Amino acid sequence: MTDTAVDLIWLAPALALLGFVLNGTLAFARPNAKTIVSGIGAGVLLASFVVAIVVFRAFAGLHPEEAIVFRYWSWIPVGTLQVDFALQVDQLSLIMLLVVTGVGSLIHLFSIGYMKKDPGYARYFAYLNLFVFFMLVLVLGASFPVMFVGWEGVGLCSYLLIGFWFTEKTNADAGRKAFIMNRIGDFGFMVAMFMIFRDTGSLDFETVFVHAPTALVPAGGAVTAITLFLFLGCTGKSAQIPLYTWLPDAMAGPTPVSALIHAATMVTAGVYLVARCNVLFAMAPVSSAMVAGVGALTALFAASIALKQWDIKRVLAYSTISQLGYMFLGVGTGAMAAGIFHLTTHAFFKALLFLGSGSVIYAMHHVYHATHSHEDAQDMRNMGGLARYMPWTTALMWVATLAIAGVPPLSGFFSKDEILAAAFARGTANPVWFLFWLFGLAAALLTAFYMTRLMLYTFHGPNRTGEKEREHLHEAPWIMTGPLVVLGALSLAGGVINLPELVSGNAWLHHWLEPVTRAGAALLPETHLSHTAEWVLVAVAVVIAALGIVGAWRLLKPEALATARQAPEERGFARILRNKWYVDEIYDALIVRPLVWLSTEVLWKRVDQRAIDSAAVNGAARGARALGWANRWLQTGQVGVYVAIFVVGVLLIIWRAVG
Amino acid sequence: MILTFFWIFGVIAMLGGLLCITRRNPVASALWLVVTLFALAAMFVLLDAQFIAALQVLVYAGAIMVLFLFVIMLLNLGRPGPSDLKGPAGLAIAAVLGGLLLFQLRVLGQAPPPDAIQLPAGTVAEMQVRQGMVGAVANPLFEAYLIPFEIASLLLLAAIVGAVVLAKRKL
Amino acid sequence: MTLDLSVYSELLLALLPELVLTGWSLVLLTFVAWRHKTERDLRIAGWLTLAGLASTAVAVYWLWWNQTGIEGLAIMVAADDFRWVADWVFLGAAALTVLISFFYLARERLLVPEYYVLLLFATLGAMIMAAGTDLMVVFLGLELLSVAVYVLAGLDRRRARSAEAALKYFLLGAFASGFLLYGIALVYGATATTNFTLIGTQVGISGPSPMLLIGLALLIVGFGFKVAAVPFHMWAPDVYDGAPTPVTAFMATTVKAAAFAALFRLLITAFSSVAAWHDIVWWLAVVTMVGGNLFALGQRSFKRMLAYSSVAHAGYLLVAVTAGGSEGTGAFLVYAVAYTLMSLGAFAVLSAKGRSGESDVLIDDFAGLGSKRPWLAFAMSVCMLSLLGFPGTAGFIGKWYILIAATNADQNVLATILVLTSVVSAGYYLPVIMAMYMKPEPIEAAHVDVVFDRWARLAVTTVVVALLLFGVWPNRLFQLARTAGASIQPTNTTTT
Amino acid sequence: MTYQRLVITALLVWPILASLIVMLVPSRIARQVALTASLIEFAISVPLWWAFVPSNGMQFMVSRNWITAWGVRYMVGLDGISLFLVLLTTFLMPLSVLGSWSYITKHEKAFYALLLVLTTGMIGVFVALDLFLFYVMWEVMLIPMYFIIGVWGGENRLYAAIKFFIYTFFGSLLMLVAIIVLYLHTGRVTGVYSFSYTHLLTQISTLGPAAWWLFAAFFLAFAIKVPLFPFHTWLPDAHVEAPTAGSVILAGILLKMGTYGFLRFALPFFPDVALNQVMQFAIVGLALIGIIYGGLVAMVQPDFKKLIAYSSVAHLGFVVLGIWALTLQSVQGALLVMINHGISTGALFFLAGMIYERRHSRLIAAYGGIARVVPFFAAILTLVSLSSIALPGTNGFVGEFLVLLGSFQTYPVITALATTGVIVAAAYLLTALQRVIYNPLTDPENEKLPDLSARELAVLIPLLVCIIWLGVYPKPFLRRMEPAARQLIEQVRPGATQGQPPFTTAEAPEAAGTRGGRQ
Amino acid sequence: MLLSPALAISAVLFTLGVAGVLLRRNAIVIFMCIELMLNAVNLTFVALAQRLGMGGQIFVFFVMAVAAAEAGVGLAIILAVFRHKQSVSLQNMNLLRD
Repeated sequence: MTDTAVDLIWLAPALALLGFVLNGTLAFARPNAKTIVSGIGAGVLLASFVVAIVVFRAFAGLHPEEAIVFRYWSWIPVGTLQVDFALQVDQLSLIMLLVVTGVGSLIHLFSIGYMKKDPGYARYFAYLNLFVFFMLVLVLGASFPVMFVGWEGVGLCSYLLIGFWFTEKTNADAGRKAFIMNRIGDFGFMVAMFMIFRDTGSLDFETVFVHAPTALVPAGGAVTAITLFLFLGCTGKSAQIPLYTWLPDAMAGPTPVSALIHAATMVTAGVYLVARCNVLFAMAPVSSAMVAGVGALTALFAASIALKQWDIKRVLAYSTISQLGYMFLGVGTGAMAAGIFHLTTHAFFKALLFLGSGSVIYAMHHVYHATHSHEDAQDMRNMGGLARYMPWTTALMWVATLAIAGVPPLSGFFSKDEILAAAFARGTANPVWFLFWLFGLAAALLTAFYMTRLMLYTFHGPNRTGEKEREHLHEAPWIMTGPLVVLGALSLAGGVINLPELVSGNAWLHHWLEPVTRAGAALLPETHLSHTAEWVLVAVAVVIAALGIVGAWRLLKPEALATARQAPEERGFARILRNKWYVDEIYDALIVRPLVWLSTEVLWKRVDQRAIDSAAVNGAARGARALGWANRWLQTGQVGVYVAIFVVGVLLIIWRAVG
Repeated sequence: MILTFFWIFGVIAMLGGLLCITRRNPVASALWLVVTLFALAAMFVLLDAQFIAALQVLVYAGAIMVLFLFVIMLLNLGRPGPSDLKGPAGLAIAAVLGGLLLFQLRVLGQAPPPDAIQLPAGTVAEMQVRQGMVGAVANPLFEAYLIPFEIASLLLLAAIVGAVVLAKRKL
Repeated sequence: MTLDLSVYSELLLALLPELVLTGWSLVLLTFVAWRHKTERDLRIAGWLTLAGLASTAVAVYWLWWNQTGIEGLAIMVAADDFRWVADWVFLGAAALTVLISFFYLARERLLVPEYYVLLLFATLGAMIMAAGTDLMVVFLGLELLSVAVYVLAGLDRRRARSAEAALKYFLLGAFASGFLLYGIALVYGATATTNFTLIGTQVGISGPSPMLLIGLALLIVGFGFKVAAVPFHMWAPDVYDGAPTPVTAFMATTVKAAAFAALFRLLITAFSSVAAWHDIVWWLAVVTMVGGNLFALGQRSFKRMLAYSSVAHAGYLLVAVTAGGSEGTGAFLVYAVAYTLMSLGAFAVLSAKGRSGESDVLIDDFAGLGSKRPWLAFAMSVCMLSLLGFPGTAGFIGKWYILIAATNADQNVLATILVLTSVVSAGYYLPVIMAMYMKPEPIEAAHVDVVFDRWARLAVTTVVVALLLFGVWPNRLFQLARTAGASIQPTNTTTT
Repeated sequence: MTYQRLVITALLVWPILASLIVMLVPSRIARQVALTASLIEFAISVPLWWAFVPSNGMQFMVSRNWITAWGVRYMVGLDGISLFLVLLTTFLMPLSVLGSWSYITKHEKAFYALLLVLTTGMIGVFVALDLFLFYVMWEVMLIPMYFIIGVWGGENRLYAAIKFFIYTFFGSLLMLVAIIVLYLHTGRVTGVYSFSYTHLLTQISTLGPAAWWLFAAFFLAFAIKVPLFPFHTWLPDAHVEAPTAGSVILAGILLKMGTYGFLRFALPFFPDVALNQVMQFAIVGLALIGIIYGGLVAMVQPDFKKLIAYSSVAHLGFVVLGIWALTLQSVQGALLVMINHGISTGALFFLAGMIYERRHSRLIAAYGGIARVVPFFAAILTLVSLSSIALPGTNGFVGEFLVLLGSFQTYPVITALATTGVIVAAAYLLTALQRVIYNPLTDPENEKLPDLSARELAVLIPLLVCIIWLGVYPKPFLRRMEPAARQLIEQVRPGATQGQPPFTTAEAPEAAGTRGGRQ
Repeated sequence: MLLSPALAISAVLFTLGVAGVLLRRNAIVIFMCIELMLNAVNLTFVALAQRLGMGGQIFVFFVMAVAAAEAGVGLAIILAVFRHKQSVSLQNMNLLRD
């Protein structure tokens, strides 16, 4: 107990849980009480956010150097394994807390408008509240198992929300795919936990991180394995190569869900985990390089796919994967603060982008609903020129686009630049990082390009919705636009929380996180970049971003675009990109189908039914019965046969007796 | 001399047995069996069992075999039945199994009882001289073997009852 | 009370049960000769039989109570606990057979009161076999038993099947007797005696000669035939099938138990120092268990299935024989009690179900009995489970005892084969239960003709109660079996 | 003290009495009587929760002479291992009765009576401390189950029933021989012939090479019951054909008898064999195969009950893994998985039965999209499925986590491979879930399905409560089973729990939020 | 002196009896073959009795009694069967079989 407002930390998840319970009950009892549902749903989140702010202020006032752990009850106490249900308040978890509750609140508000007409309204908010609860458990948990509760819990909510409109098979499939791919990652997380427990005898963050440097050999096999397994967990949750394919499919869920779960919060859990375990990763250079390398590769790879996607949300999804790659590049490099910084700014601008696209989709749906058209409301080829009808959305989306493209002085510029700079700096110690840096740079170019492409096709050029539909196009209601504005402001100015010293900022976030990252940072090689070098890097980044934007503006011709229905098939490389490098197909052919075939044809039908059941079990029974039946050949009723066998018996017995 | 006679009767008995089991006609079989029984009776005499030999002739050859013949005649089976003898397969089986059995029993002719339990030669003959031929059998029968004797009587009674039950006209 | 058998009065005392039973059978015979026309005569004959059995049981009990023993050498007969317990088993089996015969004979119109006379003679033969300590006595007892049972099997001579059964049984039985007799002759030749104890002594002195071994082998063949051990079992299914069901029940229980009783006494007292028979009986037991169980598995006819099952149980009892010693003998007695009860129970229910010899009753013909005749089905289930050796029934206790005896004699392999073949037996006992409870009756009136009079009901009730009682509370039975088992001892060869 | 003395006997005798009562009352009230009886049984068992003193080892002992000739005794008792299995049994029985309420439409009296007899058999197995008694109980429970499957089962019930019976019978009879050999061996060495568990334990070290065969016999009996691959093929048939209550009990309790046997007998009796390198890896390998194989085969099952059946193979694989790893965590985890599996899989079978009653199809393909029609059903099915795939916060997680965590200390590679079982679990159960309650509603027959009734909710809600309770606050369970688990491990591998602080001294703050950590 | 030949002859006779049972189908003839076996045993007994005392001869006496009893019962059974089948050939005894 600290006897300060920090003690109220339990309220944050508890409120979200309360929201889930109430909304869950309402979902059964009064599915149509939308006012109460939205009141509860958004209310608990806002209240959580308030709690978060209060706790943050109180915590900041205490200036603690170590985490404050609240142990509520003993959860799994077995011998040396003592897992308490405990929450941990420290600098890192507070940042996450603020992001989750803050962005979460905005998205809840947006959802009130977006989901207004949905019959599953109460269920939706129940799930959303539950998600926030688990997310808070994830970020606040004071031990690996408690974090794992949140870790899997958010996966569950993601599953439920992706498949929210479950009567479409593709949606339900996408949800399942997300869960199973996450489970692959969770497998890594679990194995990592087992190894951590074996080597350090505990699973509490505090104990583990304190003991790790002594209990584990730096750069040894154990710590490398632990961190690699942890990172496997991250690749699942944060959609990195090779487990990223679920995220684009996850766009099947309602758009606010994509904004909250699949952009701003849940998918960043992996980054959070690496940051949380910075000590372990710092001790395992191979793993760190792996993290950074996979991050950089993913950043580039996903960006390349985003170039040729037509579904507005899919572009954003690949963009998210790509940006997450940046974050991993950052934390893998050891620049924990930079990673978290990018996580935060990304939460702002990507949430904004998703919600903006949500506005667009909402509008398009509205249009198609009004005209009973069955066109795809998310295909950019059906949009175009929306700026005229949706000025607010367009403007805010541009802010976000510039932010993600890394145009100074928007938030994304600072965070991305910091990561790239850190990678470059690490490159001076270990040249492989230069490669990662180059990847990052290339990805930045592509990012600027595909985002401009998205804006261009969606909001500019001629309108392709059709004559009849056009008149129904208009801006979304204020309850939706409002949160956009707030996010726009944050995207614009989010950079202030960590202005680099280069521009005479105080790098607040960097210092704030120091108590958490210090231990890890101490283990990393010292790297230093001269101011000149930094300025050069900044210049390169800016040029790259500009190149991307301008390039897209010049190269792409929205006027020439045909609607989705009429569009011709892509050819050549474009086709490969359009089909996402055929990764899904490859997975399907290499893993899913063989496994199903193995299970059905070999294991079930051959091994189980034929070999074990038919041959061994029933075969034995049948064999015994057949022997019994075979007796018929002897038991013919003919005394002669009986006598003959009798005499044979006599002969045998005499033979045995005399020997 | 005795041995020669013994062998002569033995060969007769064996020949009779062989013919008994190979004659198609049941009556012929029965009569060959009677030959064997007589030969056996003769051997019994040579083995100092004159009373048993007499019984053999009276009971076996006289009563039991007559009963057999009587039934054969009653059932009008006095001519070769079409399927009385089994075919070559049956013959082969019988020959093989019989041969094997004989092969296994061959040791009997070579391994007499241990000397320790054998009475001095001629003891039985001498006892018969002392107690009379019938007495030598009758004395133990009514003393040491009283119980079996009584059981035998019950056995015969049971057989009579059984034969009556099976043969009586109506149930 | 110790008897000197060379004194006539004491000899008579030792033979008191047999004499009582003989007396009763003569009384019965007289009665039958005088009254043999009506069903009522038949019933009276039955009651007289029961009375005879009861008084014999009392006589047995009296001797038992007085702890009768024999002074010196047991010439011709023994007087020990083993005999008394075995006698009770035979008498009980015979009494239960009589109880189920009342309605059966009436239903099948078998107005043959001589049936009871023959039953008494057969029981007498069995008792003589259990008592005999001389091959001569055992042989004559066996023949008495056999002759009576040959006739009983063919009793229903209006049916060709019954007559055929009698013929097969008779021919093969006589054939087997020939081997038994030859065996006796050879043993006599090797030891100069037919008395068990003297044989034991002589064998202990001179050791096994080829003649003795062949004789022993042929003795085992003879007994193996009577107990229906594979490969001498082949008469059993046919004869059981053709004989009237109460007779089958009697054959499966008393005849088998008597042969085993004699075999036990013979092997333990006379041949305990001959190792060869262990090997022979071991193989016989294995083949019998495996064969009996497998062959039963192929049966659809209930009666034939029970016949093969009785073969299998003979195999289990042969395990007890192999185990030998007082444990094996005790196990044999307990199992004999259990087996007698459960086998009789099963045949009794079958006789209620069937018509004209029950040969056509398939296992599936019991379909739906569970709902139409629940008590009958319950009784049958208990019998089946007991035959299977299921806990809670006497069959289980018996099997457990045999297993203990076998394991105690370090016959672990045999014990394992026993339990494995028991698993096979589940494949044919369970379908009976399955048919009764889990299959619907083929037609509505499938079970209307299932009749049982009160005496048969009494018999079945007794069987079921006893099976369950011994299954849960076998202490008393064990005491009897243990003391009885200990009462036959191997001949001490060192003293002479 | 009277309670202590009488409780187990009461638990064993009352169901038998009650079954007689059920047979005597009219058919139409049979189920009410049975429900009351099973609730009474539960009520008798509930005070055990408090009366049980974890540190006291075996308690509530009763020992009476039974078959004096063989030294068989009626000896029963409970420790931290059997306590929960007994409680699970008494807890599931009323639910099973209630769950059969409308499912069983013929011969109700017999059905409920058999259910009660079954209760005695199952509890008997868990409390028996005399191997004769144990064996008797082990077999006795076969018959009621045989009837339950065979009389009230599905189309292929006869085959399933006899397969179930013979499979189990096969294993148990070999165990019977082993028991007797053990008994005679101990008797010969000590001169005291007794089937008492503790007595037999004294001479295990003198067994010599015979231990291998004895172990094999015990192992086979239990492995079939568990069921361990490749002895599992009776399970899908039995599960699929059994009526709801039968499946629930089969999965919930009967399978646990196998793992209980491992814990109670196979390991303590033959530690040297069980811990022999080759043997160890063979068994743990089988458990691993069970986990993966069961999951993969479950994944492609068209029949929902069969899917659950194969999932049981996988779950029980975890239990065996945990038991053989012999760490405090893994053994306690295995015990928890045993309980959890009873609850979760029990609930799954209840749900499968409920939907079957409505639609008369067990095929997954017959459904689809029914979440909208039957929301309660869908919600509960989802929750139970999540518990079954071990989502943290549900009971399933705690058990599996402990098993894997503990086993990892002993067999890192195998455990890591076994952990992939959680992926497979998600794959099969979520696929099935999707195909049942999600996806488009295509079959018009599914449009009018009634949602769960109050009675059905009454069956499921206690299970749901347990799912959450055990998931969030398993400590009361862990506390009670810890000393027993520790003792068992020490028996098999002395010194294995050294360094694991006993429960009582462990730092374990109780009340929520009242104590914070250090600042 | 005569013992060995007697035992050998008796073994041959016994075998002949067994072979006869194997060879024949007529129930009566088979029964006669069994009688042949019994007589072979009798020969053994008598031959042994010469060396081992009267027990063997007594046994032969009982064997004859048994043979007579069996003959009575057996022939009655054969008659009963004949009534049904008009045959005593065992080939026709096929009502009872698996």
